[in-house]
Amino acid sequence: MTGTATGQLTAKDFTTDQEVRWCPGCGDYAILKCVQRTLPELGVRRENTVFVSGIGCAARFPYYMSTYGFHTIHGRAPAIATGIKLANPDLDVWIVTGDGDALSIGGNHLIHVLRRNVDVQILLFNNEIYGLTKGQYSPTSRRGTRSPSTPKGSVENPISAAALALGAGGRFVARTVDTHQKRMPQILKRAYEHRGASLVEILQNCNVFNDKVFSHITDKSVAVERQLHLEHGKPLLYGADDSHGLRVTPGKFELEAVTIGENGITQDDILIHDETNRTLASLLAVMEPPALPVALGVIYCDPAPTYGDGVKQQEEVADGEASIESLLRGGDRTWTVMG
Amino acid sequence: MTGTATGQLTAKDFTTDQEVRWCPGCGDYAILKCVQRTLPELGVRRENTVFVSGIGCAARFPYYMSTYGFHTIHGRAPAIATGIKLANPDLDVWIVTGDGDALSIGGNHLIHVLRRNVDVQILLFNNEIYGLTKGQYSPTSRRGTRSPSTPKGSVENPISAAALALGAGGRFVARTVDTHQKRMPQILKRAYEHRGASLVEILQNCNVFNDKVFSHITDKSVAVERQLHLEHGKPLLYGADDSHGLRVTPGKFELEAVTIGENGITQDDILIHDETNRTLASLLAVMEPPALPVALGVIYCDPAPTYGDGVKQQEEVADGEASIESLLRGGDRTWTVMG
Amino acid sequence: MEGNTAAARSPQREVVEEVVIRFAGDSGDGMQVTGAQFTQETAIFGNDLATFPDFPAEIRAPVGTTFGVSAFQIHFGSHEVRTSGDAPDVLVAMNPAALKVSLDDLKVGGMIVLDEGTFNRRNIAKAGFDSNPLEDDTLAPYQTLRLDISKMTLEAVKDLDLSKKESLRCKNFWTLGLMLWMYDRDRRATVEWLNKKFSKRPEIAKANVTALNAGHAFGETAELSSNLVGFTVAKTDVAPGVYRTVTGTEALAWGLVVGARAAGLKIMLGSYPITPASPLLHNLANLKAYGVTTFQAEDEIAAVCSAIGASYAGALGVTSSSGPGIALKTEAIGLAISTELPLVIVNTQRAGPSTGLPTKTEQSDLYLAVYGRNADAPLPVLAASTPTDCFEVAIESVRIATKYMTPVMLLTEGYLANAAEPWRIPDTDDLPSFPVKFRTDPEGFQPFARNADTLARPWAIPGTPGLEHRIGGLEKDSVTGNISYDAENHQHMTDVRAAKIAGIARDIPQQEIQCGEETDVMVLVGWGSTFGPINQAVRQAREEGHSVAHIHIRYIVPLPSNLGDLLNGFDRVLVPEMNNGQLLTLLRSTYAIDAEGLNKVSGKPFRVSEILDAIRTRMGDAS
Amino acid sequence: MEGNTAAARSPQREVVEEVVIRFAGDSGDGMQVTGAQFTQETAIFGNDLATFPDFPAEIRAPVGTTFGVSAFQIHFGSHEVRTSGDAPDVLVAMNPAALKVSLDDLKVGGMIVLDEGTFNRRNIAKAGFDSNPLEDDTLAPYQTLRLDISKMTLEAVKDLDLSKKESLRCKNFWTLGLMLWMYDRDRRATVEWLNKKFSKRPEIAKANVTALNAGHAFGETAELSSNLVGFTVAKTDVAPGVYRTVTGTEALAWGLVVGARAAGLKIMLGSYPITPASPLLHNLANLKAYGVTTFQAEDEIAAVCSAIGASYAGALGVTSSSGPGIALKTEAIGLAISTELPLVIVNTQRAGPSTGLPTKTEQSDLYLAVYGRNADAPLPVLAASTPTDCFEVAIESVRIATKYMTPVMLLTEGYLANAAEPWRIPDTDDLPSFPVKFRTDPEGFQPFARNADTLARPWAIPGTPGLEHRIGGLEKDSVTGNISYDAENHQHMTDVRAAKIAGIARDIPQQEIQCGEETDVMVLVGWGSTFGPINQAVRQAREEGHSVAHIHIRYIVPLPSNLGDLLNGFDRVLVPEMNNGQLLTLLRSTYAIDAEGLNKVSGKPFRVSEILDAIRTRMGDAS
Ligand SMILES: Cc1ncc(C[n+]2csc(CCOP(=O)(O)OP(=O)(O)O)c2C)c(N)n1
Ligand SMILES: Cc1ncc(C[n+]2csc(CCOP(=O)(O)OP(=O)(O)O)c2C)c(N)n1
Ligand code: SF4
Ligand code: SF4
Ligand SMILES: [Mg+2]
Ligand SMILES: [Mg+2]
Repeated sequence: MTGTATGQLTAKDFTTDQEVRWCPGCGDYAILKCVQRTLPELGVRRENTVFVSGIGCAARFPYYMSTYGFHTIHGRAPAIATGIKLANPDLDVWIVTGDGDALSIGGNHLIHVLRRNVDVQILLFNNEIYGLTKGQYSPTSRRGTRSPSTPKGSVENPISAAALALGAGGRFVARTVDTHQKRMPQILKRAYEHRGASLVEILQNCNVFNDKVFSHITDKSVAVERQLHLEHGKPLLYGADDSHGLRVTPGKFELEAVTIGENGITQDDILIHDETNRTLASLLAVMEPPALPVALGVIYCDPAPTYGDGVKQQEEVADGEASIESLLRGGDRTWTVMG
Repeated sequence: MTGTATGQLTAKDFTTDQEVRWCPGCGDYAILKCVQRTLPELGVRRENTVFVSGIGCAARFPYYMSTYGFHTIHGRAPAIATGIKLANPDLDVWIVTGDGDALSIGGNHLIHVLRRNVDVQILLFNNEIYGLTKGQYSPTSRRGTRSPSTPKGSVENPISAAALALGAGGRFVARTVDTHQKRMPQILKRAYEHRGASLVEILQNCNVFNDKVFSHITDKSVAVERQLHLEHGKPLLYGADDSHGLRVTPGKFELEAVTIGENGITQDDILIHDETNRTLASLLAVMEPPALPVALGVIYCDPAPTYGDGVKQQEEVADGEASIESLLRGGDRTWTVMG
Repeated sequence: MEGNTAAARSPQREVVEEVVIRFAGDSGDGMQVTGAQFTQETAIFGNDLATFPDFPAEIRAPVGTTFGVSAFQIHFGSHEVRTSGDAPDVLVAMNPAALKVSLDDLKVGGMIVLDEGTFNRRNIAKAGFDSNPLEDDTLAPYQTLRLDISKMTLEAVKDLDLSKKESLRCKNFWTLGLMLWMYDRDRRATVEWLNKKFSKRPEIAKANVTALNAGHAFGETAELSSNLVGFTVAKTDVAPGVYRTVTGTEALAWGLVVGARAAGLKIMLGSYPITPASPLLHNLANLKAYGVTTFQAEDEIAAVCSAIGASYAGALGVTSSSGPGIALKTEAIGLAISTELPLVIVNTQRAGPSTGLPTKTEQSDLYLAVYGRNADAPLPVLAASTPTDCFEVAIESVRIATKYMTPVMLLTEGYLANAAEPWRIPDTDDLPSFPVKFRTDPEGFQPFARNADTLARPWAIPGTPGLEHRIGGLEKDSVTGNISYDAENHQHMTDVRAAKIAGIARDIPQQEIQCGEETDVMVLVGWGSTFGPINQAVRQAREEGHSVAHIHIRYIVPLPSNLGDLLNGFDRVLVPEMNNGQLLTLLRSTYAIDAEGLNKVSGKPFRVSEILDAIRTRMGDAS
Repeated sequence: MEGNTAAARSPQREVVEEVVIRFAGDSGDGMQVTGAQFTQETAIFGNDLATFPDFPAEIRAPVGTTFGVSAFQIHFGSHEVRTSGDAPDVLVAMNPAALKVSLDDLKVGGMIVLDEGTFNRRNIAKAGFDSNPLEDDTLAPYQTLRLDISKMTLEAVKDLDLSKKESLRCKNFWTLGLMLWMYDRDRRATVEWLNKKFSKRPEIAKANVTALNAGHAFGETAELSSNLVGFTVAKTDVAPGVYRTVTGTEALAWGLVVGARAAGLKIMLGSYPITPASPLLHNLANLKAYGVTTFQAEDEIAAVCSAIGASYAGALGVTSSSGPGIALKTEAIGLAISTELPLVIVNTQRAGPSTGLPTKTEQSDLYLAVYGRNADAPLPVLAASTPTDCFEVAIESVRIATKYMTPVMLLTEGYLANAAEPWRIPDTDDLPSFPVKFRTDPEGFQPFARNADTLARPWAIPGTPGLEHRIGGLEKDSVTGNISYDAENHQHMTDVRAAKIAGIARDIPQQEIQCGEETDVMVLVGWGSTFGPINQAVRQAREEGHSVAHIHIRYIVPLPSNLGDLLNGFDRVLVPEMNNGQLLTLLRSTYAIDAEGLNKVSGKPFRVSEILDAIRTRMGDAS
């Protein structure tokens, strides 16, 4: 873990000596592996990388990354990360957070870090449950979720991380799945390359308190019919042999699933994915089976100046090296008492 | 202020003896007057009405309403209101909040009260500034706003209250203007009638710290060209003699302004307002001059079960009157020690 | 249920007065269930007891590691039992890791019951043993009972058509059966519990019952054929009545419900999950039938605010959390103080600072409770000292909150929340009644006009015609409640807020000496869960001839009015606390006395011996 | 700028040693500017002085109301001045409401200068007078100078082509001109200030200068023609040097910048607006050129967290707020303590509890500072006692935070933040230097290995190759910083965190007696802004022959190591505080001494007389 991290690094170089303490079978393991594999590909330097997390199972993540790491307090990672970036804009800052951490106690910091467009990557491990505190429902839990605090089922509408991020003015929103070891690196890469706040929602299985909550979209038997993998500029196709697609319901601001070849539908009727269209993104963000497939990949990416850019610009004008002499004696409001 | 409030009440019945202490010329006066005029029309009872506020100039509102009133702490009114509704679902609860109170420190509570769909009315006085603390920029202040804390101009992207509310899953979103004494009562009425959380953004002039910040849409000279007054089921027309309208940019998820009669545009090309369409609402929410008019009126209204409904249902099943005897001695885990 | 028909007595049973058993195993081994069932059978048998569940921080730590060990300690006896015991007499170790972490605590000469079947090379290494402890002299100082429990369990349930994994899951019931035999306890409650718990999977119930019986049978058989000894611990002589075992969490939940009933109110709990406070939320979430609404808020601030809103609207607002969450409620608690609304704030303390050690126990939030607010913002603080005491402290908190229109901070501890003890269920007729009278009369109503006696303002709730009024966190006129910037008014309101809380001292019991005499030389003053070890240590010290007494404080703010005089009567005041001296600060500042602290901040409860040693050191030889 | 060429002396000037003037008017009347300019000219003239700006809670209260009155009090003299004065000698009242609210404070026989032009029926009624005070005997006990200032101002600027409203806005400068004449002060700095301030609207500058000169000329003329008297207050004998006036806010901002420079760091201030703390944010927002980044966060929690993040990344994290906002930071401060990162937390205290009286001053957050966190979480607490003292306390806070790797709480008060006094600008060469050394050497690096002397851990910032490590709020191994659930480690870390803070006592000055002797009978112990009134009262009491001393504490945690001995030397310890006895608690508990409190919680500073009376009562006749 010592020595400058330059040259060709491997996943192992990003691994610490700390025993990983998630439950056996937890989806977090796959995500960890994927991040450790992807960072070398991004060519980042270990000493230049900081993982910041809140509290939760997900938030243990930094302990397992041999970069700089800060396991902070519940919900506040975006605020701490903002301070880190303000103090040293050259650092690569990754936030790791859970659905409770990010969307319950930390909801306000999340929307503000997105709105300000601070240049950080946010990995939101959504397992639709509070793992660390033993299984209470979270803001992403579906209505009716039975949990220790809702023995008769929850009566709240779940929030969509992606829709909220878009509503808050986020400029990069993506979604992936813990087990998608092939696709996730691509998405992490896109998030890293995006200058500004990048939100990546990762559907993550908590096999202890919410096992198989995503099986209706991740099970092998249904995956191909219920996952739509977005690619900018490509038609919104899914299903075996791209047999299905999305089109705009004629005359309405709505998306509908259609089958190629049925009712005269051809490839040409299928909408083309445009990452830069916020409205399309809002529609993709909230799609749910069975009516529609779940959108995975980069839902929205439309870069804008970052918060750091604005701050830097004002600081450059100010230069930051003025003398204490000028501070204390500046202005014309001093006088001298002779000895 | 004593006596049961039944029978025909007037605005005066909703006025307290406390001297109103906003700055002379503040837009808050007009809103207060309007609310005091509207409540009698809604047929509400004074004793059944609670105004809950956070902190800020706007938040002084409850002191001037001769109903029950709770001036709480900065940003937390939605949480306090939720508690009030849980303790007594029969009360009419109005939240009064500012852009700082609701969207800065209180952002998280706002999104959660909307998501849960607690049956309250939220009046968000947006003056794009922190009034009470003497003029710092707020989350709704436009980029470049010079204020005591941003002497060189702010470098943050403003948040849209309406867009955020939609992203959070709000079911009722409307917008009005402090001086719109004729239209505001209609909107307040709609908000009151909507079962669930209703967000009404009120553009409010702070003549001391942010004077005329809305003049580009409220000035008599531009109002008609820059305000679109929404009506469900009616075409999205605006301008003198409804000369302009909005249509969907062909092939895109975008709205554009068109002039009736130009380029072959007719009334038929104009989009019809559908309050229940969230996507349309998202587009309307963020429209800004000069390209597009500002949307005023009910942007979105699509009722859903309230939080209170869900809670009540579970409580009715439970009945709430079980005996202490059964609590302490219930189950089969007791034993008796004989004397 | 009634009676405690014990299993057939065996002639060889040794009689012992008390025993401390620790069940330890992997977190997946079901040690908490085992402990709880043993506790239940022991309670039904008629012994006084105390328990200490101690589970790992991780949800499911990797199998076989020391940090994944889950333990449950029970101390029971034929006399009164005050602590869960310093050192186990018996250690039940389900794997090498469990042995490893508990070995240091075990009494020399104590007994180890271990599952030999798990002592393979891999597990031994994972536990951090350099060599196999069964083969070197690690276990020499102890009596060891090596049993291949895994194998015997598999054997017992082999006809039941379960997978191997499922079969092995019954190991803990096999072990429980053996231990129940060893201490001559019944199995009936356990069998009933299993049948109920697995009513939808009767095959699992059956397997566990079979294992339980097999373990028991093994004891009976082995006793005859080997050196295995059974023990008898005679019943404790306790007051007649109906009993059950309760954890601190249960007692607290029920106390709140009983208190709210006494006040004629519904409860609205606003909470946010946090270890070790969540069980109270879970418990109350199941009590809808008793007039309890629970609201899992988006954070602790919303939680306390929702409770304040509920109190404002006429329910009993309750909020619960642990240290870091209570810290977040600080600002809002100030609002409740300023608006003088009732509120019960439960702090189930854990080890800190910051996130600290969430699963470990500590009593280090007394400062936060007493002093932790901006400006002069006093509130009553009460602390529970045993699991069953939580019941009464909860009722008292409700009484004080509603009578004095004030938030009340109720301090409990992770240890108390999870520990269990037998409880004599009070007669419903003996429960208190202190009905709240909401103000309804508009005649002369003023929101801040006070009851001359209690200094409480009226509780006037929305929905009441004619009482419409406004309150808030700005300073208020002392009568109308309207905003007032008047200097004298602010002084007056500051004084009256302080006087109201101080005046509660007239309405609480005088401080008693828990053990010892006013004329003793030294007094140990404690609060909270240290009750057991302090009391036990003082008793033992007195038996050794030391002139030492024990005072245990439930009412921390305000302190009982006679406490100063009491303390001044002793030459020496020693304050054992599981923090760095927090009650100590309060006592020293209140009474300007040179009290001394005895502090332990390790996340673990005091041992009796630690306190006893401190007494001996200070008292010298018995005088 | 240099010198203080006074206006031509008039032969009739009366010589006085000191004077207290209060400028009072509507919030729109520009009283704060008037006061500030008078202060500036007085300082340049060479008098020692102290000020007390007192503005209304409302942004723009309705014109003419008493709650809309804005006042500015200045006390200056030819000798050292310690307070802004108990009672004004001169009241400048710009309208009836201003007269109404200040009348009670005015010295009997004092002078009132009032603008007759505003005393119409409407204004008189709005001010709450039953009849016209100019016509009844309300003003009988005073010398009253009735001037139609409104009219004379309009007259003066009538040729300048301003609207009536704009013209009337110059009233305050007319008045200032008169008062500057009356006390024989220059006008040059004011003229310069006006020209600069209104450089873009020269017509406004001109009008104000014209009014200023007209007021001054009125004095000169009237003096000759009427009974108007001018005064002379001789220069104070002060050390030579370059001076300026500073408010506490300015001094604090500059102290932070100087401290950060001394440490070789940039500042990152994370803050959220709140009265009366916002001016520090505003001030620092203008200091980008001095290496300051300011971040207006979404709330106080984000503010402190961003500062923690900044410190983690190698800047000096600073966060500022007032009571309710500091309360919100409680949890995060625990994280900074646990991770041992430097951080300066500035609390500009205001009157509470809850929202309280935001614009009023108080010193009631000492409890919150010292005790207000979950678990055992000690941090150093420093308090500024005068506006200029803020400069040094800020530097000290930075020094301690960076040297000991700890958050530091810096307490100041609304009163100090806004009050001004002359300040001898230190020589840049005399400023301290305490450069931070970030850890860079990977050899043997351990995040929690400590400096044997300070017990500080190394500051190893991201970006440094080879030092990659993880920190967090869970309890850490005492060397590696990895998560540790070990009981002994937790005890050790708790002890070492406490020892580190306690050890700072070796690195701060011994407590001095500000006035009096160790051998005196009674000592008054204060902290914060009560310095002035206590010191003045003690001096007067000593002159009366009372054996009384004054100790003023800057280092509240840890207390100076000799303080206990010092206090034990007195028979009696009296602790005046603008709270209900918070330092008192700390002193009583630390030293187990029976100190007594003298408490005032009205939102207003102590008067010297209040403290003097308390001394007299306790000391009986002069001994
Ligand atoms: C201030 C505070 N409140 C509550 C907690 C308890 N807590 C820790 S993690 C957590 C929620 C975890 O859920 P999530 O963020 O979804 O993460 P997961 O464990 O599911 O990965 C809670 C409530 C805490 N540590 N601090
Ligand atoms: C915890 C806390 N933080 C900060 C403040 C100071 N404060 C009071 S109101 C306010 C913002 C007001 O802005 P807004 O909500 O837009 O209301 P407005 O005054 O503009 O109506 C702030 C920062 C406070 N009272 N409490
Ligand atoms: S509780 Fe769930 S999320 Fe947490 S480690 Fe276990 S499986 Fe993973
Ligand atoms: S500061 Fe602005 S918002 Fe506040 S009362 Fe004055 S004009 Fe209205
Ligand atoms: Mg989760
Ligand atoms: Mg505002």
